[in-house]
Amino acid sequence: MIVLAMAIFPLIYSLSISFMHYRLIPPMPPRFNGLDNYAKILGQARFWSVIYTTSVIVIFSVFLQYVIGFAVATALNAKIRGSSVFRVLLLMPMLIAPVAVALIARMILNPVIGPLDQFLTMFGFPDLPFLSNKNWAMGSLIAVEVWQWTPFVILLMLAGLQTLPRDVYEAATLENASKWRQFWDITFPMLLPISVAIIFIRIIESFKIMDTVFVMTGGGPGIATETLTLFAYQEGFKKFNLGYTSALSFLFLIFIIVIGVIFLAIVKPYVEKRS
Amino acid sequence: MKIGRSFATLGLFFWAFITLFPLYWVVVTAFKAPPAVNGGPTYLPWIDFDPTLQAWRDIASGLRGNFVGTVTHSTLIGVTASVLATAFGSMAAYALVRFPFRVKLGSGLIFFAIAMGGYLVLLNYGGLSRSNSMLIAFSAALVVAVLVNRMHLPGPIMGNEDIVFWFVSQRMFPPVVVAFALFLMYSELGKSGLTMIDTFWGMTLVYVAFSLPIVVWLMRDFFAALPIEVEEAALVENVPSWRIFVDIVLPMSTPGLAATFMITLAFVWNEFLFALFLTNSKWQTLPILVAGQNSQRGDEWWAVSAAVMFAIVPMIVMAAILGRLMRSGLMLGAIK
Amino acid sequence: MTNISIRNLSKSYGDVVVIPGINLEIRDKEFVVLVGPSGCGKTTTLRMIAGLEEVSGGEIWFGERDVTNLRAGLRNTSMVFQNYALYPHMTVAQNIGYGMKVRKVPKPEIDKAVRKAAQILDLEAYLERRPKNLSGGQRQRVAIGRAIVRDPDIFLFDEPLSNLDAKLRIEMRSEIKALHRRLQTTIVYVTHDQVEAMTMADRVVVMRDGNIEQSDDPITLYEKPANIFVASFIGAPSMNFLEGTITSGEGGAQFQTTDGVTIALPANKWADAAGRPVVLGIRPEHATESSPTKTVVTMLVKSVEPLGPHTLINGTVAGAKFTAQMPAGTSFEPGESAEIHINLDKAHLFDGASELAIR
Amino acid sequence: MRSLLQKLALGTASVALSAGMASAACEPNYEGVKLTYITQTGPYIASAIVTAAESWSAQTCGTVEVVEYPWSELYPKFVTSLTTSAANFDGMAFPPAWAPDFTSFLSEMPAAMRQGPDWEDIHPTYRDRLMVWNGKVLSQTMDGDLHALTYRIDLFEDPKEMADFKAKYGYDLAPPKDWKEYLEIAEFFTRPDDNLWGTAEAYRRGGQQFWFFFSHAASYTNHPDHPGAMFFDPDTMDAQINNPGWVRALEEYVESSKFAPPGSLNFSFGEVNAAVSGGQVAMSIGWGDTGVISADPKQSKIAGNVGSDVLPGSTDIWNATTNEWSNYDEIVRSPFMAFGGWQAAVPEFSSNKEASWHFIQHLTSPAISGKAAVTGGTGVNPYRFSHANNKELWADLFTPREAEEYLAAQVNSLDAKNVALDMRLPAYFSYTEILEIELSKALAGDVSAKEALDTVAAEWNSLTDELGRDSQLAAYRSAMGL
Repeated sequence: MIVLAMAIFPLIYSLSISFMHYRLIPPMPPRFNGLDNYAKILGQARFWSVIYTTSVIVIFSVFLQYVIGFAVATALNAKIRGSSVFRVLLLMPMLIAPVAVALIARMILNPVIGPLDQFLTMFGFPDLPFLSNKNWAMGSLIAVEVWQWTPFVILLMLAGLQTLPRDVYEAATLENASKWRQFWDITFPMLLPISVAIIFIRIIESFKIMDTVFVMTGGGPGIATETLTLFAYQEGFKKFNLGYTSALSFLFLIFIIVIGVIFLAIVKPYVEKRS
Repeated sequence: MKIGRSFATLGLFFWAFITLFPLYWVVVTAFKAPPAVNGGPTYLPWIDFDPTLQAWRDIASGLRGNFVGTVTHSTLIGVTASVLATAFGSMAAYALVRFPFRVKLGSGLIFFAIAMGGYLVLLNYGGLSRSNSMLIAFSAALVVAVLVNRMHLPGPIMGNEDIVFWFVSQRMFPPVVVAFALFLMYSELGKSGLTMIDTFWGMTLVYVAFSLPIVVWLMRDFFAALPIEVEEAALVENVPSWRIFVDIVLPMSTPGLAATFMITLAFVWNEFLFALFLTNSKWQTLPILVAGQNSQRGDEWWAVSAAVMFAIVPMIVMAAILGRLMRSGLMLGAIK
Repeated sequence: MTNISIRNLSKSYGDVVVIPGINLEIRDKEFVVLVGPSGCGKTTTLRMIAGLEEVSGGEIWFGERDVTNLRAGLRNTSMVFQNYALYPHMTVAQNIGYGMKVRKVPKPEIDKAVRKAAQILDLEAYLERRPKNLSGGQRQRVAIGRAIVRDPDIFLFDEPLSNLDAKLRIEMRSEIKALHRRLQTTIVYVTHDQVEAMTMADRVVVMRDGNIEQSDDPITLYEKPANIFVASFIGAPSMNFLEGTITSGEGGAQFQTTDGVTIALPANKWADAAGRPVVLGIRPEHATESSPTKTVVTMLVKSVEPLGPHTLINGTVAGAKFTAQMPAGTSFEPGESAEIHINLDKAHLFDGASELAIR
Repeated sequence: MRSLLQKLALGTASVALSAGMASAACEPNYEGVKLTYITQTGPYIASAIVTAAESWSAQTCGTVEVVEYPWSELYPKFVTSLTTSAANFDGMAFPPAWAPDFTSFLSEMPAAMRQGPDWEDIHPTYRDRLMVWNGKVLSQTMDGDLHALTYRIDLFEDPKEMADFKAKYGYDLAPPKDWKEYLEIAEFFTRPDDNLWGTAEAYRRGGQQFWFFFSHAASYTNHPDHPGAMFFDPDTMDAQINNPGWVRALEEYVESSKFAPPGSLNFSFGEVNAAVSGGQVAMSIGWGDTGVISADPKQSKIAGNVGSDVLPGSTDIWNATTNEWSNYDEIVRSPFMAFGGWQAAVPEFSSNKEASWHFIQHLTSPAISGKAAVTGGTGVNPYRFSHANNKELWADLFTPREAEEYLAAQVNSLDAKNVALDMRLPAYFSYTEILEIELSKALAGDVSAKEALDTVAAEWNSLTDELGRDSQLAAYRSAMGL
């Protein structure tokens, strides 16, 4: 009951003020203004820019997380010596606070004191603008997301892999199917349902990416790497433009649900074909 | 076969390097003196820089904030919240797996309409405070919705799957707004005499509430994978439901519980925004302090690294302990 | 004193009717086996008796008690599951004693009961082991032990032996039978293995598609199957069926298969069935090298299975699949024709339309 | 520690306080009083408060608990706490730029504190301008902040460099007097092959970027005859930020980034300090911290060679009233009071206002603050005459020459006739966010300086309208001391 109240109150509260003009700084009394907030947001180039940025980060990073995570999980599952040690070690990034991860990333990517620049300079690529060029900054953000959350995919895919029956593989081996074919014909289809669940969770969580961007690029250069939640954060906690922020949040919610439903709709036929 | 395996090993080592190098970097940086950091990258202690304990001495002396206090707070709140969330979430997940629920969409909508409408009306016209109007509107909505659910209603009926989806969709809402709304709610509760801000239970409750969706989502899958016969065996023996859950279901899902507990604890341990708004002096948590090392006057990487290590090490220790639990082959003997 | 009375019991999941409605009386201390192919509703029936499945219609009575809507735990039954369903985190002793512990039976009593059960089931050496360290047969015995200490009114077994290897299965069969003699408790036992059913049961209930096809003691079932389904299900190898009609000719009635093979019938036998399509059923053991009725059919041999005591030959008679049981040492080559003697005294005749036995 | 403090105390003008400290405990008696102070996570500022709290405790028997929040979250924390009165803290340390959003929740400084030698000892730029809001003193400066120039003496006085420079540019190599020289010197020293660059400034969005830009702009837009007209027209509240003075400043700010180390577009002030103390740049502009950090051999590779000077100036200043450049014969220095230091204040809802103000008085007393100013890591820079006058204090930190230049740069900036005040306005973050975004775009080369500033001006004006032009104007005039 309490839990329900806590979960629902924020929803109700913010829905109600999303129809108001309400600023805490400078103090202004709330004033009902209908859909003005929504109209204003939808008409703002910045909103579409952050939608685009966030989507790009989410799509690329979740895709890479899944591919790498799946590959690593498969490798771990292959009973390689020391894989139990790997298992714990490889999970570590997801246990670290995103703020801390972003700080670490800034340290590594620092063009002057960071090791990565020195490493790449040895290969003849000095002074890459990791965080100060638009495209590089996006790439860096995606890389950090992948670094932190691939372990999540590894963990769950590994759990999934362990549920697969061994005899199917034995049967396939007898039929002289290559490892590669076995993977595509058995492993991948059988893990499709759990894969969908994992990707779905990652999409939802990735859309909320904020700390990483905030610490690494601050949304810059310009607004090139600004994400939805960072935008909402700036509006909400720097400007205390609460009505606007709430409206933004609801658009955000709608957007995620749309993306989620589209994703599920796309993969559904494939999943159902399996079961 | 052999080639494939060494290939996989090679790939693993490569990924392990990518994973571990940044962590190694944190560790060595935490023992560097400022010039060893600012002068360009240095890699090996004693060889290309002289390790120093300065950053740790700063932390120990309290110069960089109250680490002992925040670690204690984080541990207490994190463990309690994770235990409670895992407990409640498991129960809910178990119920959702084993018992079919049917909630009519209509009654859900009615609940929301009354809760929201009632809240707004009472707040703006009823002259009540936020907490009171919310409490009243909320209880009324719940009662009406439960009653309505028994009647015949047009519209689709939501089954367990939909309930779970609704649960998880809570996680979709941007935390920024949620944090502020919760802060408002807590401060109103504080005015009506129930201090929630900056209290142990206030924080714990928030974390329980916001960990539940993930716990339910994860535990649901684990419970669904359990052989139902084992529970039926107990059912036939006239074991009460709660004892089946406690004595049989929970022990059988130890690996899942361990994983879930770990994920929950990691979430609570690292959570930042709620902690920022809902704590002051008494129950400030570690992430606030770690984030604070990224100060306005510049990044003192040695201090940041030491602080980050403070935050990571307990998690790693716990991961190692729980990792053991997660690998247990307990299920083997249950069936077949 | 527990007899079970099942009245008009039905079960459906949404629109899917699994059991349209069955009636069954089980006497006190009777060992009843529900048998049938998978999906026939036998397990569902058992689970409804146990209370693990809600009843869609009808009633279940245990003696004077209406248990139709009573929850499982209050029916005082014990159930042994196909997958053993042991509590993996408890030792053998804890597994067996858990139910008593929940019922707050004093510890010494639990220990005593556990030891007694272990003794009966030869489990004494394993009491402190966890299920995963036991063999399949031992696990099954633990599951049974758990059921015994309950001292139930009714024992329910859900295909308990299907996960065991053949040798163990035969051993456990007699153990369960011995147990029944010793405990004198009503047992309802579900299996898809007709041999298991025949060897163990006081009475076998053959089910198909949610209906009871026949409910009789094993010998009756074997000798007087009520219909084609029961006839084919009971007995191994399965009964041979020849479709055709009975015509009355000179020298008495004869059976004529659809593609023209004629078998003369003994005088007056089945004469009243003349004129309609029928199915003649002959068990392989009644199709052999000689027969009192001197009826001979020609069989096209396809394969030969020397089993030791006798040799089975598979092939076709009049286009229909046919198996004959010949004495040991008989040799045929696939492709040959064989003269098979059928004992028509032991043959069964079924109505072609209703599939019911014609006696 | 104790004896050091006493020695310090004797060396300063503060007689009353040192006497109090030396005498018996609990004077005044605040036994049982527990003050809660909120500020950013240490050590900067927070450690100064913690240290002062120890001596205050010893003196008054009261206790002070310091609660620290990350810098980036401090503002929202204050706003939410103040507007809902949810938190129960007794004091807060914050930058003056935020003050306009807080003033209605702050208590006024007790009159007794606003007199006497300690009061007169505070530099008037702080005392009479930044601490005052609508004629009331609502806060006490506890840290002085302004931008100054830091340069490497070893490079600037190297005979070969000097000769080369003279040959190339035709004048002597010395700390730049105007921004043209600044850029030329930066260009001269930009030698990527030697891991040396000309200058470093903060260019990162959310990384104190706009203050550096303001430092450039002050020289062209802070007109001596029209005080307070730098950011907005003090009569109409129209944004001035796209006038030719500002555009020129932005062009030069963008230009300077080309002579900064790689990746500098992502530099916050922290990276600037790292670059300076790591010996990668010939000079930089920024707050006093740069000098303190660079002079510390434990943190710096250029210790002993840290030169300081006032920010460059200009002979041309845009006159926004007449819409033309005013030309001066001599270079006019318009040192910029970037950020304006940290201030301490007592919220109106505190239940220990008297004790809290007493603690602030203690914290900012010449003895305590003098010690803090020369302690690395406190983040406290000079804001009292006594801080700068007592050069012995600085001897531990700097070489004599370094100390002299450092203090001169600080004092001369504060004393400069045309000192430029930082922008202070309600909804400060809404204004600076707009600016930061456009600055980033201009730095990235996506838009020209003029386009960027035109956008800023337009959005500032519409923001001002949304927030209420009259109230914003009144607040702005008050902030600029008009």
